[in-house]
Formats: sequence, structure tokens, C-alpha cells
Amino acid sequence: MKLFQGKIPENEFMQMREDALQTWPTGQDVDLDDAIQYQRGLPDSMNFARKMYEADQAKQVLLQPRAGVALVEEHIQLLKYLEPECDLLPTTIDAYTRLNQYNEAQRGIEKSKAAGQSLLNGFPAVNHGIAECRRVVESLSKPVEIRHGTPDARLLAEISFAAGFTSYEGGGISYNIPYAKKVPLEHSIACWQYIDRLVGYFEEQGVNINREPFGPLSGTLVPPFASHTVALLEGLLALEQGVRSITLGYGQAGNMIQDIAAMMALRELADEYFQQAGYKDYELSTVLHQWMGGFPEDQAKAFSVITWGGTAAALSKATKVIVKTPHEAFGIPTKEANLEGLKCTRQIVNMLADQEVPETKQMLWEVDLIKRETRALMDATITLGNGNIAEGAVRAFQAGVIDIPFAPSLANPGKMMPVRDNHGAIRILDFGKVPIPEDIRKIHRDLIQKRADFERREASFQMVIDDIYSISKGRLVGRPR
Amino acid sequence: MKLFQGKIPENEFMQMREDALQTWPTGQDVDLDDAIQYQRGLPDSMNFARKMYEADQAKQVLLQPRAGVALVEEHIQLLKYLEPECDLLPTTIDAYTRLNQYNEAQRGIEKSKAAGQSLLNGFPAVNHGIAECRRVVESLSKPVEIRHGTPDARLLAEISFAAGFTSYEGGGISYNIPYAKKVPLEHSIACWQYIDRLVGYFEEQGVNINREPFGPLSGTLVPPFASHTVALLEGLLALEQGVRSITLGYGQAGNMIQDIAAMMALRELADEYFQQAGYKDYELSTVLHQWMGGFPEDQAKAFSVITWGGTAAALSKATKVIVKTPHEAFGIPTKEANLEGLKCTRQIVNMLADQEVPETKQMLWEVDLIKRETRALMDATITLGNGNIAEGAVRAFQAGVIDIPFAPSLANPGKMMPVRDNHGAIRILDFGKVPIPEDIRKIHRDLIQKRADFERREASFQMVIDDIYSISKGRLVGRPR
Amino acid sequence: MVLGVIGADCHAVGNKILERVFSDAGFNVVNLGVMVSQDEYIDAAIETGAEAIIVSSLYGHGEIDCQGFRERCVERGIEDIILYVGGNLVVGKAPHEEIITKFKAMGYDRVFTPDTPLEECVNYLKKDIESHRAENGKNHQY
Amino acid sequence: MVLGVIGADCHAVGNKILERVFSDAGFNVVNLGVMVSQDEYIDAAIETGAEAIIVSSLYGHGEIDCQGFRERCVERGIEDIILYVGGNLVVGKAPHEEIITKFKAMGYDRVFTPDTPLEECVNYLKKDIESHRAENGKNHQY
Ligand code: B12
Ligand code: B12
Repeated sequence: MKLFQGKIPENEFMQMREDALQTWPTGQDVDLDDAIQYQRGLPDSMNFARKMYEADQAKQVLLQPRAGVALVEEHIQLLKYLEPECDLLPTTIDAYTRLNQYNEAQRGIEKSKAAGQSLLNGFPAVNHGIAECRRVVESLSKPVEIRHGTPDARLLAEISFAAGFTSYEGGGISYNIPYAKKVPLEHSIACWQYIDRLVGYFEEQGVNINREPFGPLSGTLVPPFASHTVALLEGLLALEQGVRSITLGYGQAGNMIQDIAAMMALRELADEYFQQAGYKDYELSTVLHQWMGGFPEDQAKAFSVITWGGTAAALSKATKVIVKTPHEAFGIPTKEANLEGLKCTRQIVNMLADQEVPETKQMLWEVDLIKRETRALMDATITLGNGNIAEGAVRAFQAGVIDIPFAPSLANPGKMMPVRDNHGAIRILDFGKVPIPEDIRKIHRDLIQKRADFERREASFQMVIDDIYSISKGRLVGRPR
Repeated sequence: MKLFQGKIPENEFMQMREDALQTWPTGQDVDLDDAIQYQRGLPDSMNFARKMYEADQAKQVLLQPRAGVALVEEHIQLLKYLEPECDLLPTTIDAYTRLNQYNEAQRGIEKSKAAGQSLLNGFPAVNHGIAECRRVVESLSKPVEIRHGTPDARLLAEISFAAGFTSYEGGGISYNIPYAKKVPLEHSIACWQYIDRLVGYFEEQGVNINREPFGPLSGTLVPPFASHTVALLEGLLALEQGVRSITLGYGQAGNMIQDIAAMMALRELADEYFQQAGYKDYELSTVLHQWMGGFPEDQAKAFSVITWGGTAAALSKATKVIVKTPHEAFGIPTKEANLEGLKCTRQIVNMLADQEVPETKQMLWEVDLIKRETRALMDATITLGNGNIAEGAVRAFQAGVIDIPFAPSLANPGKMMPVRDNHGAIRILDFGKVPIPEDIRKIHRDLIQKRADFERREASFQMVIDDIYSISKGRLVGRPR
Repeated sequence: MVLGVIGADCHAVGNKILERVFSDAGFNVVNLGVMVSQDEYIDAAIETGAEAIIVSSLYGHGEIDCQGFRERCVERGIEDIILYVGGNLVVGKAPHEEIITKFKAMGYDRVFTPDTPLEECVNYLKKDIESHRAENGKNHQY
Repeated sequence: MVLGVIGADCHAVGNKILERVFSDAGFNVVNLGVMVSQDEYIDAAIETGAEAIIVSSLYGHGEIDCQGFRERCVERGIEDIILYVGGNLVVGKAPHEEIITKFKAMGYDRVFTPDTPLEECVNYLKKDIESHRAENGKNHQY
């Protein structure tokens, strides 16, 4: 796959589809006309894009869990069990499918059948194929999204949309950098141009499909400007291929002011860059992920972290919140634990539904800071791309302009090092080659120095390690022990 | 008992003690010199007043559970189990002891022994007597407070202080109005003048004992000005008798801004009234009670409410927070559930320890409103007392100047009716005879009207009922169903 | 009907709501409020000729306070009166069935945990009073 | 020692910390990062003459990915190598003992859940390497 400039022409696209559908036998069953027919037959209440739009208009916060198991029947039971307590349903895909290892996934299915319990960490939708996936969708009455982490998710997308799923998480950057090691960025971005084009095709036929770039990336001390840059680039790439319903995401960092400011900045920056690029006809919504880093093992403490995530979502008026569970630190949650996460979140989101956080100087300062930082990265990327966003993104990673903390991909520079300031907001200890202007660097340096002074130690990698563990050990700022 | 004006003279006080100690055989064992000796022998780390002072200076939030069971051995086990996860320990007294029904308490002890489990809802300290109570204190290494709800708690106080407990919750108003039906206010206030005088005596001997008026009252939609007025009056009454370490309390209402503002106002009003009355040498601290009204039955939801209480405590920098448990809606918690409440609270309090809420116009407006309201009640009460706070308090209740929502006491006017506004802050639907000035009444009326308009219904008692149930049913504002 | 919270229990909020709900449902409610002794209920029932006594207990001592209530009614000559009890009846968290069995054994006609919708109780009471009246009609030939 | 996250697992954070902790403890760490196959570990171990292979698995497929590792080591001629495994080894929440038994049966010398303090693991490894050296000294008479 190679990068495209602008919307992929239909005939070229249709040729590419032939190849993609070959990669596993179930791909043969995809028929685009049938898929569109099927999608048109679904009620509006099961359309993810519609639901997100309405919630955004009503300033509601919708709840969505993560959930996926190996076998269809079990998966249906799981989703039906969660359905009453959530607004949007997920189908989380297993890690083999994410890497297109459909043979391993098949082994996982067999072993799970034999063991009488799921041995996969998600639902292998490609292996199950369209008919089985439609069974899932038809068992439910709320919109269902495919959530995964797949660099090359073309076949999965084809099968998902044909099966009636109406939202698709991911992006060429956000589903590569944190999820893969050796996949070239050109390849994953091109694959996702294909997927966005597929969504664009459905949109052309009047079928709305929601797209959601994956906001939290590595989930570990990611500063807002880094994830916002990726979200904006993937948003632009999606709109370019004809996507209309776009949900930009952010993973809670833990400091209330920074989190609310980040959500405000994200929305404003999106409108700024999308409109600047000439897009008008898009439906923007946002998603906040409850704390995505290491969780405390104690369940009572986990509930506290979950509630704090719900608080951030409610106070920042996110369109939806992705909910964690009290089993997070251990393993794939039981359905009961999953439901508990939803109930806990529902309670706080509802208790805060009628409350408002007044804008303060500090908040607006933080919004402005995040915007200036993000613009620095965005503008450098756009310049590098010379009019081609996809090219720009690839070159930005090569040049170290974008750098995601703790990401495994070899395409990631891995030089930038984040650390919390004395109030727990994420700042940058080492910028690597990220082109943040000097006046802003000084702000970061000073804020980190305040913490160093307070803790009477140097800001160093040890401080970063302490921050990685901090929430799981019961704090926000990783103070020396 | 009749009301005193000013500090009770020592000789008169000593005579009164004779009577009080007669009311149950274990009273005979109280020897004041021995008690002071014993208290002096306890390490500073077990002194409640010291711990509160230090936390206040360091702006720390301390955690305290509620806990008490019928039998000594069991009670020790319970407190030892909770000790590692809290900073301050409680000993919650059973309801018979609270009403001086020591015979019933004795029956409860016997029945509990027979049943092999506690059939009392607290620890009957009077019946157990000094030696047994000392066994409790000596088994622990953190300060322990007696928490109860006793209109006439003289004997309990004598035994508690002799046994080494170093803090005592309650007051002549706050332990009558919400806890009793027919006890005259004159009587309970006089009893608590005695108790405060006893604490004053210990203070004269250099032994610090912390006093904590019970802030939340009926725990149900109590507006800050009502509980603040009671807190200030009981604070003044306590200081009058020689108390030095005083902790004023407030029960979380649920609206973030109102709660933080209430805690700010409480501290400022206390300094204002205490200093105006000529007191300088007191140690003021504050306590926030996590939501004291009806809890959701679902435990995941209860954790959410608990976390929100921890949030309010942390953001308002309360000196301590009284922690609820996930069993709240059902019954006295198991020790495991109690520990879970603490762990959940610890996590949020720690995660917020380094965060600050900037003061906003809205917050300061709310602080000012609460202050003006409270001053209206305080000034009317002081005027009614004509220089005698105790008299003033009694007359204020008679005149309807002070009125506590949903309190069972016949001494309570019961005319004032609270309701939430459209953001969930507690406002007043019907002021009864409470002397809030007309300009402030208009503010309440307008705010309530906004909610009525939003809900397209009249503000009425049905709205109040909906608010009573709201948090237990999963919201803050009781919207029509 | 007579309503109240038994024993040394001061929980007043639920009581105020119960008063309201039963009144709205057309019952003639004599509300004794909180901290009501067994004899106070019975006195009020006899004075007003009530057909039912509705006991609440929230604070955990329900098991102790509620014992012997039926026997006391028998002694005082209102053995037939409908006796309901509800609230947080025991100390701690126990299975609903266990609580219901325990209090039915004490002679309460119906036992309610806090999560029962109040309309349900209202309907039961209407039904029970009707069938009671019918029965009494038969037995005592008024 | 050779370090890495096995299979299709992308969890990179713990791996970076393990590298740091073992290096600080004086080990010579060859870190293969995430997504490492059994043969990649073994290749690296043979190339560098490593005395131990430290396997992480976080993502839940540990049970599938880790099977047959010891057998593969035997095949490739490093049957004696110390094999540790740790992380969120199975799908879901299972009792620690169960997990440990399962992975010990697969031939891992020690099995760690995420809550083990890393110092403990470092100490075990030092001990195991020593006794290994001693044994090897005895058996093979180097
Ligand atoms: C951050 C995170 C992610 C990030 C990872 C970013 C990155 N590239 O690193 C993202 C969002 C990308 C992600 C993706 C996925 N994740 Co994830 N993730 C987490 C999370 C929240 C934190 C992990 C972390 O960084 N912890 C901090 C580090 C310091 O701790 P650690 O990783 O546990 O490592 C320590 C210990 O385990 C131990 N240790 C590890 N190995 C060894 C070896 C030895 C010998 C010893 C002694 C110790 C040891 O020491 C390490 C350092 O202290 C955990 C849950 C949690 N722990 O709270 C889930 C979790 C690990 N993920 C999980 C899953 C399932 C996935 C996905 C498959 C998605 C899904 N279905 O939900 C994908 C994986 C796709 C893939 N190909 O791997 C599951 C695993 C389930 C299971 N085992 O049953 C977890 C437990 C969450 C859950 N409860 O469902 N995840
Ligand atoms: C507010 C409150 C208080 C306030 C009460 C203020 C007042 N005077 O009313 C204060 C702070 C003073 C207080 C004090 C105490 N409380 Co209290 N309190 C509560 C709390 C949080 C809410 C109660 C409430 O108002 N709920 C709202 C109303 C609308 O609901 P309700 O009371 O449950 O009533 C409804 C139902 O129960 C039902 N119902 C009740 N009776 C009947 C009868 C029938 C026939 C039917 C059909 C239905 C029915 O209908 C009612 C209306 O919907 C509850 C826990 C909870 N529920 O969350 C604890 C609770 C009731 N209290 C409890 C205790 C133990 C006490 C104390 C002894 C202190 C202590 N040791 O902790 C003292 C009591 C002293 C005394 N003498 O009574 C325990 C009872 C424990 C148990 N049963 O095992 C509870 C459950 C808390 C707990 N988990 O520990 N309390």
C-alpha cells in the first residue's frame, strides 16, 4: 500500500478492494450493494453516527464499555448483559486479528470452544464472518462500534460495515504507533485511507458510519498536544476520504484543569483545522477515555479512578466516555465487573449532569497553551507534507516532530519524555526533536522545576517511572517514596 | 439541667458531676485525677487534637470511618482491621446508649454474646466501663473519637475521657434535633455545656481533647446556612466552657461549587464569630461528611457517591473526611465494606492532593451568599439570647429562626422546606419563619423557578420528595420521572 | 391506619414520605412519627379504630424492638389487626428472604425491604384490608 | 539475560521499566522489546550466551504464546537456560496459585504476577544464576 493524495478515485478504490477481500476466506462474502442495503435497513436508533450527533446537540455524555470474547454466542450474551447500563455498545477485537494473524485467531476460537471459556482477548470478527457478525448486531438494539488496534484493518472494516456495525475506531497513526512494532507508518496510513474511503463510499450512498481516531495512544503520560496532533491529522485524513461523522478522543491525564482544558482545546482546534482545510459538512463529537494507564489492583481504589474518569468526562462535556472496570489491573473483566464500571460511571455522570465548571483564568491559560503547542506540531507537519497530510504525518515521525511517549513502534522517535508537574499536569522533561517554541519550553521547565524543588530531587527518569506507577499506587504525582 | 451563662464555675461543676456519675454503675469508676494521669500518659500520636492541628497546618485531608459493634473483643478487631487504611479512628455508640437506655444496651450485649454476632448498631461504651474501654484505646495506635448522637451524653463523656478517647462528637443542638423527639433543647444544651466544661477542665490540666459539633444534622437537603448556624453556635458554646480544639462540620450537599463554597464560608464565619466573641486561643479545623442522605443500593454506584464525597473533601481542603461504605443503603457495614470505603476515598483524596480549584466569581458569590444567610440567622439568634448564646439558641428554635429540614425533634419548627435548584445546589422553597432577608429570598425563588421552568412543573413537595430520593436513584437533581 | 418508626429510632425522612404516600392513596393516616413504643402504636390503633399498623425500623435494632408486637396486640385485644413492617430491619446486610422469614415468624403480615416500590405496599394494604373486612364480615356477622 | 514481551503483545511500558531495573541491578540486559517470538528470544540467547530469558506477557494470550517455549529451548540446545515469565498471564482474573502452577508446568522456573515487587525478581534471578553456575560447574566440570 502507498499513500494517497486526496480522495481515492472510485475505480482505483474498487480494484484495491479486490485484493483486500482475498486475505481471508470470509472476505469473499462481502458484497457492497448488499452491505448498503443491510445498513439502510437498520433503524436510526442503531446508527452510531446519529446517536453521537444527537448526544452532542443535547450535550449529553454517553457511556460505552469495552467488551469482546472469542465465541459468537458468548459475545452476544455479554453485550446483552451490558446493554441496559450503557448507551453505545462495543465489539472489542482480539489481538491476533489486530495483527491479521487469522490462523492464530482460528486456533484461539477452537481452543476456546474446547476450554469452554474465552482464551482470546477479544472477538475475532473476521474469522466469524458477515453472517455471524450480523447475528451479533441483530441481537442488540443499540449502536455497536468495532474497537481494536489494527494497523491494517481493511478486511475487518469491510466485514464490519457489511455486518451492520456503524462505528469504527482507529487510524493510520493511532492504531500503529502504540499497537505495532515493525509496521511502516506509510503502510498503516494507506490502509486507513482505504478504510476512510470505504466509509466515504457508504456516506455517498446515504449510510452514516461514525469514525473515531484512537485518542489515548500509549495511555501513559501522553501530553494533550501529542495526542491532539494525531487526532487532528487522522481527522483531516478521514474527512479527505469522505467521512462525515468524526469523534476525536483524549485519554484522561488525571489533573482536572488540564483534562477539561484539553477537551475544550480539542474541539476548538478541530473546528479550526477542519474549516481551514475547507470542510464544513462534518459532525464533530468528542470522547474521553477514563484513565488508560496502569490501574490500582484494589477494586475499591479502581472504582475511585473510574469515578474520577467519569468526573472528567462529565465536567468537560465529552460526547461519550469509554469506561474502565474494577478488574482493569488483572485481566479481561468478567461481565459483572464490566457492568459495575458502567454503573459507577453512570452515577457520577448523572450526578454531574446538571453542574457546570465555570471557566477560570487558569483553565483558559491551559487551553491556550495546549492550542499553541498543538499548532506548533500541526503546522510543522503540514509544512513537511507540502500539501499532503499523509506524507506530512510520515515525515513528522521521521523528523521527530511527533513523538509518542512509551510507544513500541520503531517508527516512533521515542525521544520525548513526559513527567508530571507539581499539580499532576503532564509536562515535558525532554522534548526530543518536537518543535515546541522556546517560550513554551521554558514554561514546562519552570513547572517541572517547581516539582523538583518541592520533592528535593532532580527531575530525572526516576521521576518519570514514579509517575508511571503513581495512579496504580494510589496518587497522581509520583512522589519519592 | 438548666442553661448556664458563661463558663460553669468549678465547684458547681464538680457537684453536678456527682449526679451524672450516679446514672449507671460504671460511672462510679470515674476518677478525674486518674483520668488526667491516664490521658497524660498517652503518646501525642494518639491525641486527636494534636493530629487535627497538624493536619490543618499541613493542609492534609485525614480519613475517618464510622465503626462500632456490641462486644469489646469484636470492636477491637474491627478497629485494628480499619486502622492501616485510616488516619483517625472512631468508636460509634449504639442507639440505646444514645438515649441513656443502659438496660436495653445491656440486653443487647447479652443477646449479641448469645447470637455470636453484634445485634447492636454501635459500641455501648457506658455499659462496658472504663477498664474495658481502655483496652480498646490501648489496642490501637491512632487517635480515637467517640461518635454518637446522644442528647444527654454526660456519663458517656466522663467514661470516654477517663478511658483515653481524645475526641468527642456532638453538641446540644446537633445531637438533639436530628436524633431525639421529646428531649427539650434546654436540657440537651445544658448537658453539652457540662460536657464542654469537662473538656475545658481537661484543657486546664494540659490535656487536649478535640470537640466536633455534628455538622450534617438530618443529612437530608440541609442548606449550608442552617448547619453552619448550628455549628457556629455550638462552637461558641464549646469555647465558652474552655474547649480549645474545635472541628466544625458540614455534610456534602452534592453540588461541587456549593460544597466548596460552604467549606470556605464555614471556616471564615467561624473565625469571624469566634474572634468577635473574644476567643483567640482556639484551634479550628473542619470536617466534611460524604453524602449523608439516602445511598444507592448498588455498590458500584455507592462507590461513585463515596468518591464524589472524597472529591468534595479534597477540593475544599477539609481537615478530615468522614467516610461512607458501599453497604450504606443496607445496614451496618461489614469490616470489609468499611475498609473498601476507606480505600476508595484514600485513592481520590490522594489523586487530588496536589490539585487546586481556582477561585471563581461563581464560587465567591456562593461563599458570600452563604455568609449573608448564616449571619442573618446568627445575628437574630444572638439578639434573642441577649448576650446568652445558649438561651438564644433555644429561643431561635422556638421562634422558627433556626429550622432543620426533616428533623424529628418536637423542638424543631419543621416549616422550612429545601429543594435543589437546576444545578443541584440546595435552596429554600419555603422559608417558614427563618429570617432570611427579602433580597436573598428572591435569589432562591428565582433559582428554583429556573428549575421549575426547565422541568415544566411547579416547585412543590413532590419536587422535594424527588430530591430526597435523587442520589439513591442515581442523580443529583430529582427530575420528574 | 397507624404509622410510626419503632423503638429508639430517629430516622424521620422515610416516615414523612410514607405518611404522604398513604394519605395520597386515600388512607386515613395517624402518623406517630419516630421513636414509637409498641404500646403507643396500640393505644393509637384502639383510639382511632385503625385497621392496620405500619411499623418502620431503620436503625438496626428492629429485631429487638419488633419482637412480641403481635403478642402485645393479642393481649390488648386487637389480635386481628393487620401488621406491616418495613425498613432496614436488621443489623448489617442480610439476604431478603432471611429477613422476611424472621419477621413473618414474629407475626407480621407483610415484611418490606427498603427497595420495595411503595405503590406495591399500598396495593397490598388495600387488598389485605378488603379481605380482612370480608372475613370479619363472615366471622363476626356485623 | 534476554528480555522481551512475547507474541503479538504490544504493551511496552512495563518492558521499558524492567530493562531499567535489571540494568540498574547489574545485569547485562538484551532487550528485544515487544512482539517477540520464541525463536527470536532463543536466537538472542544463543548469540549472546545469555544465562536467562525473561518473558513478559500482558495482553491475555500468554497461555497460548508461552506454550512449548521450554521444549523449543531443548530443541535448540539451551535446555538449561533459566526461564522466567511474568505479567497479566491469562485472560481474565484468576487465582495467583492457579496461574503459577499452570506456567510452572510449562517449564518456566519462576512465574510472577504484576503485583510482585521487582526487587524480589531481581534477587531470585541473582540466586538462580549463582546456583545454576555452581551446578553447571559440578555437572559439566568446566
Ligand atoms: C496501557 C495499556 C494498554 C496500552 C499499551 C500501550 C503500550 N504500547 O504500551 C494500549 C491502550 C495500547 C493497550 C492495548 C491493549 N491492551 Co492493554 N493495558 C494497558 C494497561 C492499562 C496498563 C499497562 C501498563 O502499561 N502498566 C504499567 C506497567 C509499568 O505495568 P505492567 O505492564 O503490568 O508491567 C509490570 C508487571 O506486569 C511486571 N511484569 C511484566 N512482565 C514481567 C516479567 C517478570 C519476570 C516479572 C518479574 C515482572 C513482570 O513488571 C512490570 C513493570 O512493573 C493494562 C491494565 C493495567 N495494568 O492497569 C491493560 C491490559 C494489560 N491490556 C489488556 C488488553 C486485553 C489489551 C488489548 C488486547 C485490548 C483489549 N482487548 O482490551 C490491547 C493489546 C493489543 C496487543 N497487540 O497487545 C488487558 C490484558 C488482559 C488479560 N491479561 O486478561 C489489560 C490487563 C487490561 C484489562 N484488564 O483488560 N493496553
Ligand atoms: C439520613 C440517615 C441518618 C440521619 C437521620 C436523620 C433523621 N432524623 O431522619 C442521621 C444522621 C441522624 C442518622 C442517624 C443514625 N443512623 Co442513619 N441513616 C441515614 C441514611 C443515610 C438515610 C436514611 C434516609 O433518610 N433515607 C431516605 C428515606 C426516604 O428512605 P428510608 O429511610 O429507607 O425509608 C424508606 C424505606 O425504608 C421504606 N420503608 C421504611 N419503613 C417502611 C415500612 C413499610 C411497611 C414499607 C412498605 C416501607 C418502609 O420506605 C421509606 C420511604 O421510601 C441511612 C442509609 C441509607 N438508606 O442510605 C442510614 C441508616 C438507616 N442509619 C443507620 C444507623 C445505624 C444510624 C445510627 C444508629 C448511627 C450509626 N450507628 O451509624 C443513628 C440512629 C440513632 C437513632 N436513635 O436512631 C443504619 C441502619 C443500620 C442497620 N439497619 O443495620 C443505616 C442503614 C446506615 C448504615 N448502613 O449503617 N441516620
